[in-house]
Formats: sequence, structure tokens, C-alpha cells
Amino acid sequence: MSLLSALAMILVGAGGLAVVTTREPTRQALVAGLFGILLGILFFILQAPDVALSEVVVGAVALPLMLLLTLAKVRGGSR
Amino acid sequence: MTTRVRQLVFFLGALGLAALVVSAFVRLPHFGSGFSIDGAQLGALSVPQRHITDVVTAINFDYRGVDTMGEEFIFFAAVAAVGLVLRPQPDEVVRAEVDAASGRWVPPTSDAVRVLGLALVGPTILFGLYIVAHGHLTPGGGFQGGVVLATGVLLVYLAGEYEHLHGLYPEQAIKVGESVGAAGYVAIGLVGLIWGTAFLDNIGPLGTIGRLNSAGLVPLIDVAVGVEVAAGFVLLLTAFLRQAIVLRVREGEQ
Amino acid sequence: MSSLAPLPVAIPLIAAAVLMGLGHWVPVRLARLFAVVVSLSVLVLCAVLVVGSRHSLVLHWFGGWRPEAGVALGVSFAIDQFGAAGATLAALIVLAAVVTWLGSDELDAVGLALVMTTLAAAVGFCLTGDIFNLFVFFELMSVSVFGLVAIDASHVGAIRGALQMAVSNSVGAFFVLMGIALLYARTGALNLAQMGNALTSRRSDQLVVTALVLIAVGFLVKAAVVPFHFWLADAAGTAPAPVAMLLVGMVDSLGLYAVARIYWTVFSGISAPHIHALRLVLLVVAGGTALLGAALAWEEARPRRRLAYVSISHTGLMLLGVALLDPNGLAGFGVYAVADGATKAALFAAAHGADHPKHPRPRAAALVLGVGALALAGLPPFATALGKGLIEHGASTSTRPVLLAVLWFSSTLTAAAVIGMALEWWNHPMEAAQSQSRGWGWAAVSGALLAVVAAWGVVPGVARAAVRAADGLTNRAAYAAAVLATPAAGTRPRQTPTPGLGVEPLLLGLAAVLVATGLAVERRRRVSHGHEPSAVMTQPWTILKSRSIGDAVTWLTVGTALLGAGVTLAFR
Amino acid sequence: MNVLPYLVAAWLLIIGLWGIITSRNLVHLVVCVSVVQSSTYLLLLAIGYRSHATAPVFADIPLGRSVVDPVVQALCLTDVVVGATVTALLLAFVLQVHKRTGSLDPEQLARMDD
Repeated sequence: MSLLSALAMILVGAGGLAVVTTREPTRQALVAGLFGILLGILFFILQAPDVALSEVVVGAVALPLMLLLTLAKVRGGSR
Repeated sequence: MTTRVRQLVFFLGALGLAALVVSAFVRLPHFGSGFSIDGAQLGALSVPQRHITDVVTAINFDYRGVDTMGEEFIFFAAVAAVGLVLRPQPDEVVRAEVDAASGRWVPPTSDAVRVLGLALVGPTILFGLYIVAHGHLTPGGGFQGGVVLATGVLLVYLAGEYEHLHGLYPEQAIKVGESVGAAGYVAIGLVGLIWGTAFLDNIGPLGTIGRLNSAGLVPLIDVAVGVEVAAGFVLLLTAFLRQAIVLRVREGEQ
Repeated sequence: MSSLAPLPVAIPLIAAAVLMGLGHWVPVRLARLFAVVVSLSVLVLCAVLVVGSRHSLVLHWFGGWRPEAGVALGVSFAIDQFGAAGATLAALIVLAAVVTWLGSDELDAVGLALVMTTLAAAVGFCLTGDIFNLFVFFELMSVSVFGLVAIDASHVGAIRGALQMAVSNSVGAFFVLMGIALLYARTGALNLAQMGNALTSRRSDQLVVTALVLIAVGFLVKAAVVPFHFWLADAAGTAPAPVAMLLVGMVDSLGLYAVARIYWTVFSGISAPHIHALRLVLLVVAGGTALLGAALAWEEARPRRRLAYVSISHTGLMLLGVALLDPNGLAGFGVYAVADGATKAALFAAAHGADHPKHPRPRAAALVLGVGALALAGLPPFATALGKGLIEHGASTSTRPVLLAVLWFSSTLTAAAVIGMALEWWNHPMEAAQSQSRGWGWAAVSGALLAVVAAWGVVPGVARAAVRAADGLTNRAAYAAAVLATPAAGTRPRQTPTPGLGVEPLLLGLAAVLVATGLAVERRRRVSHGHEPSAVMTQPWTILKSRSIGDAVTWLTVGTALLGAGVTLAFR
Repeated sequence: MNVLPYLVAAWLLIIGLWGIITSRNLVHLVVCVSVVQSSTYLLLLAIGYRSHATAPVFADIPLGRSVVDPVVQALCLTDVVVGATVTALLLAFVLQVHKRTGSLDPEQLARMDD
């Protein structure tokens, strides 16, 4: 259990808490993107490059984009 | 239940669930000892048996190929479902596309964004193709490459307006692309069933290790998955884009 | 026969891709005909597999990766009669749903593609011999059905039902995956037979208990057992009737099939010494679901939701068969799941007919409900009576009276609820349906389904075949030897005697029908005289009928914790 | 110290569920579902990890080199794909519910009739 992986895991735990406690959706979309990158880094440390690549691509790119587009539709007040 | 009662009930339930889960986790093998019969064998076998150097892709597309076929159709079904749910309703009108944020003037996309966006489209598509093609050699594969290809397409929207995106990528053609990718995976499986011994049997020429055209049918599966995921994500994101920018419920309808 | 095995999954998947790709250019009528033909061919293929797997497992190792020395690297279909019968039920219900849906116009090519992926997922779910492959088909079936529930995007109730269902089933799926991860860490394998061998050779500890509980909860959420039932009332209550036919006819019985399959192939060796206590825990969950479901059905006013609660109650009855952990009980579950699934699908087809936008036919629907209520009450010749008789014989002498009471009381109350609806629709003011000839698709389907249930009840040898199939499923050592091609050390096939079902089911069925009709008529008389049910009666039910996602996930957490405590004590 | 990854997985599971039941905005609820899912990624990869072992890619290392367990990575990859698609589907439902009811609060939604 290297120090680096322990630190990454604690950061991921804190990131999860941050995502859950950010109640305002727009800010949460950015925190979720950050959480995706943190997960990607942790997977990289756990020697899982394939999973890290797909987590970064999905968690940091596709998910925030869909979140922000949903919020653009929802926030605009226009239905 | 009222929120106060629910949080209390949840707290008790969560205590029980945490106890149940943690009591099992402490009995897991020592972290870092990850030795399993399957894992060790597949690690040593995939290169000599299938000339695939990325063992995870070997497992995904060859040893456990039918799992990934199911996974691709999960993606296919989700894209179809999102298309169904977000399709324009009879009481929705297509409004002139403008990135309106209510109450303030929105500047048109600046030239810097336009130039950089267009300049990035080429490299991103190339990078996506690289990840798809080298799936069986280095980390990456059909899914990851497909998403990168889809983001390459969306740079067109960032650099220009939604109309350009709509014009360049007709929806029906993309739907056909996604279906060809999904059906391609099953077709490769049937080829294995007909000419080989079993469904998804890798009967292609294995080639030399490390070369692009090695590992028999696995690169073909990679390409099929890449086409499906790229087309699927473009459909997914244009469905959300269309909802966010173009469609409005006609006023006075509700 | 073995090379035939992957076809009932591959054909619908290719059909889904073709429908999605060419949907824009092909007329809807042709697409629907294509879907009916594909469903029919899958039904035939599954029936062939049922016959083919009579004497031995039909094995298909994907990619040609056969096991060596008891280690399975690849994924396999290990088809026994029980799994093939489950796949046949799935194909039958999907075919019935597609034919019922032909009348309405909301089903386009993309919707049909989702129906095809649901069919492929359900068949693969029944035939697979690999636990992660089971999870992938579980997820594919979930995502397809989420889309189908929300197919009419303008109906906000259906979208909310789909959202509620998606959140609950997703959390259930995460529990299943955590259970699989624990089992993989302990056994190093993902093939059901190999995991069973690896587990049986060791002592059981808390990790095995938690894995069993997490996987069981994930599939019990899919089966909508109380307290994980909230999503089914919403989804089946608001979705288009043909989608509700899928939910109540196929999806919940497959959830219970998965619990039985995984218990017998993986956990039966290691939990043999604790089987009595484990049986008690499962019987409590099953009995609770049957009784609470029946009470909720009796108390619910809206027709679609009442049918959904009837389905939840009967899922509890099916779980009684599985919970007995005994070949007879399992055979009862098999017969009852097919008969009851077809009956409930017929009821929802009738609901489709009663409030059909263009051709409402409440009277004809009332007739179907009446006949369906007879089947629900377990009146011979319907196969539900046969199923209940087998379940009853599975119980030991001590638990039989309690089991008999729960079985009888739940079927009577649910039959009364359905008869009440039939009376309501029969006295419904008759608006003249526009044209006499159109819109009878649903009637043909519900009639055919009820005919199948009745015919199945009278065919000789169904009970014996069901008990033999259940013997095959419960014999872990023989299954593992056949799958991994290892020498079968002393695994003689057990021959559980088929119980002789005397006149008892007839008497019980008649009594149930009489009491149910009496209750329904009595209630109708009191309601028409303005007697509102007292408020104190309806108060406790509001908790169990909540429609909030937060409540559903809270009950999911509490239910898992309670089941975990129960099974932990059982293994003590 | 060696049980830390499993504790973090349990932690993500519990706070994710807590986020779902206390959420007053459907978009927030959907992101909490993906937090619950991230606990399964961490559990899977922690089970397969071997200390002093490298990634299971033999493009540039000799065959004999000890590697991390590749099977759990294949399972985790499938899980990430499933997570992405289910989140997209949930967001589509949320968007449609808001369009028809004008509200995003799950409690208000629960009180609304069909």
C-alpha cells in the first residue's frame, strides 16, 4: 500500500463527499467532472490504464457535457 | 414518510448495510495480493494464444467476448431509449436556434474559438482512430476511441453554430452507422459460429505479435465497437443539444 | 444442439439493429410484422432447447474456450430444462405484448428495437452459466424496459415511473455487482459451476453471507418483492399495457429464477448445514410479500395499480416456492411462474382493451378479468392450481399449514380484487365502439394466454417433468461435473417422487372463488350505498404505497440490512 | 492500512445513498447515483491489485513480468460503460419530467398524481 495510492483513495473519498454535498446542480457538474478525473488518476495508480482512460473520457467529458446541457434546458426556465 | 423520519430510518438502515458490507470487506484477501486462478492464467496466455498484448482487450473481445457484446447493446438500447424520450413532441415548436441566456446579450463565437476549434477537429479524429485501431496492442479500444471520435465531432458545434453540426451530420446516416456497428459485432460472432467451432470464435489470422493486423478478428470487433460508440454518442449529445437549444414547448399549450 | 444455443440471443439482437437502422425508411406495419416473426422464431428455438435439454445440459462455450482441469476461462451457456422453460416463457410474453401493441400507434421501429433487445436479454438471462454474463443481460433487460416504460414521452406519470424504476433497479444492480466482486475475490472464478466447487470446499464465513445477501437483494429488487416493490406499482401502473405485460409476465419471474439458479449452483453446497434457518428467513420475506401485496391490491382503487399490486402479491407466492429450497417447491415455482405470468399478462391485455383510445370494450375486458380471476384463485384446470399443489407438497409437515393459509388467503384476496374490477367494468356505461371489426388484437392475445394456462393444467406429465427439471437444477455436483467436464464423483441423479395431487386443489380453488366473489359483491354493494372505507384502514398503506424515490431507496437500504441480519443469524 | 480501499468503497456507497434520499433536485440525485456506482469500480480494482506488479499490457514488458489481475479490469470497464449509459438515460427522464411538470423536486413529484 504505497503512500501515493493511499493519498489518491482519500482524495477520491473526499471527492465523493464533495459531489454529494454540493446541492447546486451547476456547481455539482464541475465537481463531478473533477471527481471523474480523480477516479481516473486513482485507476492509473492501481495499474488499470484501460479503465482510467474510459473513466476520464466518460467521467470528465461526456457526463459533465450532458449535465450542463440538461441544466441549460432546465435552468432556462423555458419549457 | 416525512424527511425527518426518513433520514432517521435511513441512518439505521445504513448502519446495518455498512456493518454487512465492511464485515465482508475485512475478510477479503490482503490488499495487494490480488492473485486469482483466472487472472494469473489469462495474463500469461493471451499473448501466445491470441497475439494480443493488451490483456484487458483480449479478455473483453475474445475470452469473454459475449459480455462485451451485451455491454455494447446496453449502450445501443440506452441511445435508442434517449432518442425515444427526447424526440420532438407534437406540442413543441422548433425555435430559431440562438444560444439565448435569458436577460443578457450573447456574443457570437469569437474568431479565436472558431479557428482553434476547427484546428482541433482533425487531430482529435486522428487520435480517436488511433485509440480504436491500437485497442489490442496498447490501452484503449473501441469504446474509449469511439467517445474521443464523438467529442471530435462536437468541436464543430463549439467552433460554429448548431446548424453547422446539424448540416454536417444527418441524423439518419448516424443511426445507420450505429446499427451497422452493433450488428457488425453479432455478425462477427456468427462468422465464428458458422466457420469456426463456436459463437465469437476468433478464426482470423493471428499475424505477428505487436503488429497492427495481428490477433485475428479482434481488431475488426474493435472497429465495429468504435463505429457504434462514436455514432451513438453523437446521437446522444445531439439529442440533448436539440432539446437545450432548439425545442420549446409552444406557449399557451399547458 | 449446442451450436443452436446462441441463436435465440443473436437473432433478436441483429433484428434490433436492423429495426433501428432501417426504421426511417421502412413502413411501420412491415417493421411490426418483422418483430412478430422474430419473436415467433425465438419462441420456437427456445421450445426446441427445452426438448433438447431433457436428458443432459446443452453446453455452448463462447469463443471455443473450453474449460481445462476444472478451470473455465470463457463464458458458457449451460442450458437445462428449467432455464430453457424460462426462456420460452419470456419469448411467449414478448410475442403476446407485441401482438397486443399492434393496434396502437405509439410503437414505432425504435420502440420495437427496444422490445427485441429486451427479448434477447431475457433469453440470455435464462440460458447463461456465467455470473457476470447474467449481470450484463440483467442490465440490458433493465435499460431496454426503462426505455419502453417511458415510450409515451408526453405522459408524465410514465416518465416518473421509469425514473423511479431506473434508480431502484440501478442501485439493485450495483449490489449484484458488489456481490460478484466478493465472490470473485474468494473463488477467483466467474463461472457458476466453478464458483460452486470453489466455495463448497471451504468453510462459510461473513464474506459468503454478504455476497449471498447482496446478490439476492439485487434480484429481489428486479422481482419487486416487498420492501423493494415501490417501482413496480409506479411503472406497471402508468406504462402502456403491453409494457406492463412484460413487467408482470416475465421480468419479475426471471428475478426469482436468478435467485434460485445462483443459490443452487453456487451457494447450495456451502449453506447446506444452515438450510433450515435460511428457509425460514426466505419464507418470511415471501409470505410478507404475498399478504401485503394482496392487502394493497384490495385497497387500491385505480385499475392498473390494483393489477400491479396483484402481481406483487403473486410474486410473493412464487417466492414461496423458491424459498422452500426443495425440488418440489422449485418445481411448483416453475409451473406457477409460467401459468401466473401468462395470466397476469392476459389481465393487462384486458386492461389495454378496456380503456383503448379508439375501441374501448369494457364488457369484453370484464369477461377476461373474470376468467383470469379464476386462474389467480387457483381453480383447476388452470395450471396455477398445479403449481400451488407442488409448492404445498414442498413444505415440511410443520410449515405446511401456515404455507397453505398464506397461499389460500393471498389468492382469494387478489381474485376478489380482480373480480371487483370485472364487476365495475361490466356495469360500465356502454359507449358504442366506433367499428365492430377493429381493435380485437388484445382479446385474441388474452384469450390465447388463458387457453395456454388452462391447457397446460390438464396436459398429463407436466408435474413429473417439472419435478425432474427441478431435480436437475438442485443437483449442484452433477451440474458442475457436466459444465466443467470433470468426472462426476458419485453424483447419482435424485428421483424426487412426484406428489399425487388429489381432489384437494379443486376444493381449495372452489372455496377461494366463492369467498372472492362474495367479498367483491359485498364491497360493491357497500360502496354503491356510500360507505367510504374508514380512514384508519387506509393510513398504514400510504407508507407502503409511497411514490418518492427517496422512500424507495431508504426501504431498499433497510431491507438489505434486515435481510443481511436474518441470513447472518441463519449462518451462525 | 490495507483495508483502506475497501473502507473508501463502503464510504462512497453510503454517502451516495444518503445523497439520493436527501436530494431535493433530480439532477443532483442522478449524479449521486453515479457516486454510488463509483464504489463498485473501486472495490473491483482493489480486489485485482497486486503490489509490485505493473499494468497487464505486454507491449513493452517481458512475458514473465508479474501483472495486475486483468479480469477485474475487464469487469470494471463494462461497469463504466453501463454507468455512462444509465446516467444519460436518467438525465433524459429528468429533462422530460421538468418539461412536463416544471419542477425538479422529487418530493413534489411524488405527491403529483399520474
